Amino acid sequence: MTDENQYTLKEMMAIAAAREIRDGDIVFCGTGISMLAAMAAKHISAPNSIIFFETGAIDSQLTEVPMAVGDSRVMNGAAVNGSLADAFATMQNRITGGQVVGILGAAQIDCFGNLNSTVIGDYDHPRVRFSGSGGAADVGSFVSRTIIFMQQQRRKFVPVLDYFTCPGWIDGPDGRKQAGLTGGGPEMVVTDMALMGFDDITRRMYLKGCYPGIEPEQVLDNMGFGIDISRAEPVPGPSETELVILRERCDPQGLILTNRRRPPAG
Amino acid sequence: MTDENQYTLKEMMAIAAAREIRDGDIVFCGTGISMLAAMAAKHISAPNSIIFFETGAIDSQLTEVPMAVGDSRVMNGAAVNGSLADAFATMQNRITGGQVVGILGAAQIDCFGNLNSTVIGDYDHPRVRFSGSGGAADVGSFVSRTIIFMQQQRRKFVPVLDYFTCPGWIDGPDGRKQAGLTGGGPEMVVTDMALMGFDDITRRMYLKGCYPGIEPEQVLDNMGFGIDISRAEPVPGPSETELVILRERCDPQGLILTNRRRPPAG
Amino acid sequence: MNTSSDKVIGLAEAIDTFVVDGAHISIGGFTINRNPMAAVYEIIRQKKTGLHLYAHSNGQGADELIGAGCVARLEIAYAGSGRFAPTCIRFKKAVEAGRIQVEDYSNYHMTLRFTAGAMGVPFLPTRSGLGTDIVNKWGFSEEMRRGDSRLPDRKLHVIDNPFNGWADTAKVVLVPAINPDVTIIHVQKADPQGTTRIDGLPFADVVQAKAARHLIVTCEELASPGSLREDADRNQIPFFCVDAVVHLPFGAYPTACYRVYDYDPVFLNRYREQAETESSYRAYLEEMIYGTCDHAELIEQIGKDRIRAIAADPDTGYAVGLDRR
Amino acid sequence: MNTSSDKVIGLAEAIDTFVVDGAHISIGGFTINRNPMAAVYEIIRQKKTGLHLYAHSNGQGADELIGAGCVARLEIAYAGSGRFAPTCIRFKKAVEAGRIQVEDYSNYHMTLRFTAGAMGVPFLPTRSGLGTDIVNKWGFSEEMRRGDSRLPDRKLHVIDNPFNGWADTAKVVLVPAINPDVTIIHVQKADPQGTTRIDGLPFADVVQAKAARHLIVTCEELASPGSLREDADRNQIPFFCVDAVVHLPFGAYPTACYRVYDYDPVFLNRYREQAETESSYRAYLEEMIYGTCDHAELIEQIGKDRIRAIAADPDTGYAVGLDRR
Repeated sequence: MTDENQYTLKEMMAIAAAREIRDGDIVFCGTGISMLAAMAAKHISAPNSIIFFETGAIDSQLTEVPMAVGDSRVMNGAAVNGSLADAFATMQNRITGGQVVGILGAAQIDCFGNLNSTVIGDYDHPRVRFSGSGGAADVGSFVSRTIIFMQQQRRKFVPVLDYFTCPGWIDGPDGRKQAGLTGGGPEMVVTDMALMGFDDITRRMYLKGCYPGIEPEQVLDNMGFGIDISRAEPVPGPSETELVILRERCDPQGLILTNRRRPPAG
Repeated sequence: MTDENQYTLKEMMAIAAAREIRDGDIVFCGTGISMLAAMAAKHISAPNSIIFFETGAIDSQLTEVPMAVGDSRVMNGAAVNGSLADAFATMQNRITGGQVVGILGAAQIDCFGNLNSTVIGDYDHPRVRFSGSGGAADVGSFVSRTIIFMQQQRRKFVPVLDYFTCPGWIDGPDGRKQAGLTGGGPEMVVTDMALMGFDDITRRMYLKGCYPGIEPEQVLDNMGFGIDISRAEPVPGPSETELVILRERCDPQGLILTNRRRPPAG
Repeated sequence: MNTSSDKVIGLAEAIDTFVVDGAHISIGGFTINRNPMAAVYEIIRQKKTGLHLYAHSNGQGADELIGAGCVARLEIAYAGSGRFAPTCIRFKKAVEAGRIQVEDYSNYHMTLRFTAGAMGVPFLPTRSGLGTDIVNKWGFSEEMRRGDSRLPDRKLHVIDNPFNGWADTAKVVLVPAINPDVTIIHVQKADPQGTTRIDGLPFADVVQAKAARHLIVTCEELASPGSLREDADRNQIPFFCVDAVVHLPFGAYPTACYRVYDYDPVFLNRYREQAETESSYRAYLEEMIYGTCDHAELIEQIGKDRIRAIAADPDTGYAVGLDRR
Repeated sequence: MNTSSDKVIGLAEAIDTFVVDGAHISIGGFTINRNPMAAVYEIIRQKKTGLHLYAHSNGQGADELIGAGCVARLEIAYAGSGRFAPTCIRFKKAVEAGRIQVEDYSNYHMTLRFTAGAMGVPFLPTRSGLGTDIVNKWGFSEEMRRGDSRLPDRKLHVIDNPFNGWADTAKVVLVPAINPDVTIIHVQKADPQGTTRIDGLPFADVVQAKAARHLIVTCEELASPGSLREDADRNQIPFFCVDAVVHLPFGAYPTACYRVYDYDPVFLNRYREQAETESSYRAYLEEMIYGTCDHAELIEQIGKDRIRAIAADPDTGYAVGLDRR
């Protein structure tokens, strides 16, 4: 029997994101925890949500967790195997793109939910180089809602991004419109301590709630900028059902949930 | 036995065009006689020429003559069934487009090989309306060589087109470059009396040669503008082999060669 | 977007719901192949008017909609039905009589315009048509465009290549996106959720489908749920693009449906003849379209012999040896 | 254009002929799937240098070319191999050490750039990246661009929508076409003439192939002449785009080839570990690449057990239950 008092923060993160997925959403997934969140949502609360990858697979019926969005597993039971061009057009097209929720991650985030996944330091002579945008800039530009996974660390929640890879709310209420973007933007940040939302008016990040056992001050201590914590409400921990589904149906091999591996240097 | 002294002008036209197709050419075909010319070329002198339709079928192995470029017969034995977008991209792409020879027809032609297949009279209040460009404007804009079928009639060879549908050499040597087009242009006009070429320098139409029994003056009498006839050389009539192939292998039902039908009004 | 897993409805309801008078529509197919003819005839029976039709080379389907008086405005590249009618006859008469407004494009222009709509961009570039009247002469005036928010403010733009000659290109034509209110296509197979499979040439159906605000798919075969997923490589249109699935055997008749049936030369030749005069055309409409309550009745009226004659050969996908004179 | 009906040659000859030092190249596949790895290793064995690599998310293939010192300049959207290396390690080290010049795009930007090349237009428009540093920061300076006729004069242009808000769009980014000197893809099937069939997701292979001046296709199975024509709907690349066909079983190993084999987690994990230091990476290169004369020998060295372990399950197309930790 699974003990719901015993869960990892990674499990909490996957479940917190899964709870945000609505039935009928087209869920753009990246590699790793975002796939688990999408898989869990389909099994729990959003059976008609559609798992969708930038590589072109539509409505994958995942039975094994893919190790990359190019993994052959993303084709399992798909309705259509399209191309990269098809996948991004589905998001840029407002008729379908309006139904897409994108799940993203990054190396840095600012208070408007803009992301850096490219470099730390100067672009021409970076101190640390990351993978780069991939499809993130496209998703952030096109879709109606994004959910962002982040580690709750001061060096990751920064006042100014070293490199601006993926648009969130840009610089506030009119930021996206001024830039030429429309539609929605970041809806929630899911960290290993808490959930953040973005204010409907100012588009600034605020604390939505902390996980069981975490205090708002701990969250603030692990951020490079201040946010409103007055609206925080407790986030319930994973239910037994949520945990069983996540562990046994989504990642029985523990490929994502159990990090047996030394993290890459840098 | 086929008597090579007994042939129709339509047969002569199909064979004259077929002779211009080189082995390895990608042959863009329209409906009707252009398909016959391409089919005949494959059986006679250009076995590795590739029959290609704007509808997306590549290297069709035609066994029955299609009644339209959308006819299911164009898919017979094709290497690839692509889309309209793929077909036109093949021509606009200079790497592949440089190998395409387009076969076109029209209601009017001018001395630079520009074509009208849209209206007679004013565009807003036309006296006669035709089908419109279809893919002709695209082919004329993109490919390296075109062959044009025309009826030898004064009202069809005109000094000024009523509507300029498809670019030939535009207004002379620099016409295409000035317009923003590159590559080649019209190479030959095949009529029911003669063959015309276009001068390498001036890009004006000239008489390449008349069919057996036709004199250059007869051709001029059936044109609305004068052309150089000094370079005309006799065009040999169809050989027995050419005729047998055309009649028995390309159009045994006589769908194109035998016009049993009242022509459409107008 | 319709998220239902069962979108199967009847044709009359689908047309009544999505094709309102004055709607901007596009239909799939090419000349005499895979036109959604049952849907075209239902539009005619329901006497829809004022339609704005976007067509590349939609041949028979476009001509019948125009002939029956459903179409007010037309953006088109080619109105012909191949050897059956090098210029579609009712189209020709309607234009010459000034009964419809027309604007001309090339086939690639129209394909790119649907592609732009499907991609969610305002335009796409091409070199096609530079120097021609397709670029220089507009069918719809700037004034007319200003008064209609559903039309772009210009037919097109010719611009210098902003990348200074990159790709050996000095100038390009920008053609504006089309996003029809509704697109109707006829395909070989769809499942109740809307996943769609076209066999053979897709023509421009896929981009027409994805560009549209609403999509009606009529299909020869209604596939069982999940069955099309066994070969996802062959499916072109995701179910979330589809609003209505209509099971319609012979839905492309009298045009062809690759691997199922050929076009009917008897019908198309007779149509051409009857289209020539107002009275014979009226008789055609009364007998074949208004005189039949639906497509099944029309097919029944055609009779088993003719339907049998056009059955597709399993190897080639068309009726080998069919008398097509 | 190669009009021959038999384009089958050996890999060493294909690489030697088409991948010259300094060539602009692109490779097919995505992260850990269908990278043309045999061709990548042959490029490394032939010690090609100064390559200009265009990549969207070419993961393992890109990282190995960079690690072995073949690449001078890189235009890329994403350098990661999924969970095996969220950031490709040799890429990361090369950039941080300033050993290669990099310019960043998004995946859609790169896809559109190949698409523009395939279509024969100088650019395509998108809204992606507006307001970001992908638009504002260039990896290649204007000065560098001026000195190289094989680069466009700008990274991109942001322009106001010339159709005044049509399609609800105020601005677009124009991204310039890519026409690589050579593209290399690995596919499930090709015939000797070059007709090419990809099973499963094609990624961006088809536009990469059509954009290139020369195209090398490596294939798991060399189909008999004509056999692929029996199902032309499944073929994506016409033979006239292809310059060389190389029959290369396991040509994507250690990345996956859908329906034939999975990626090899043992290889990819070991690669990640060995890539961490200069000496262990050098040892990897000496042992696995320089130490094998061709891909067949590399596969032999991997051994039957590991090859058997990654064999694709016929129903799913991957190795069900494979230990991927």
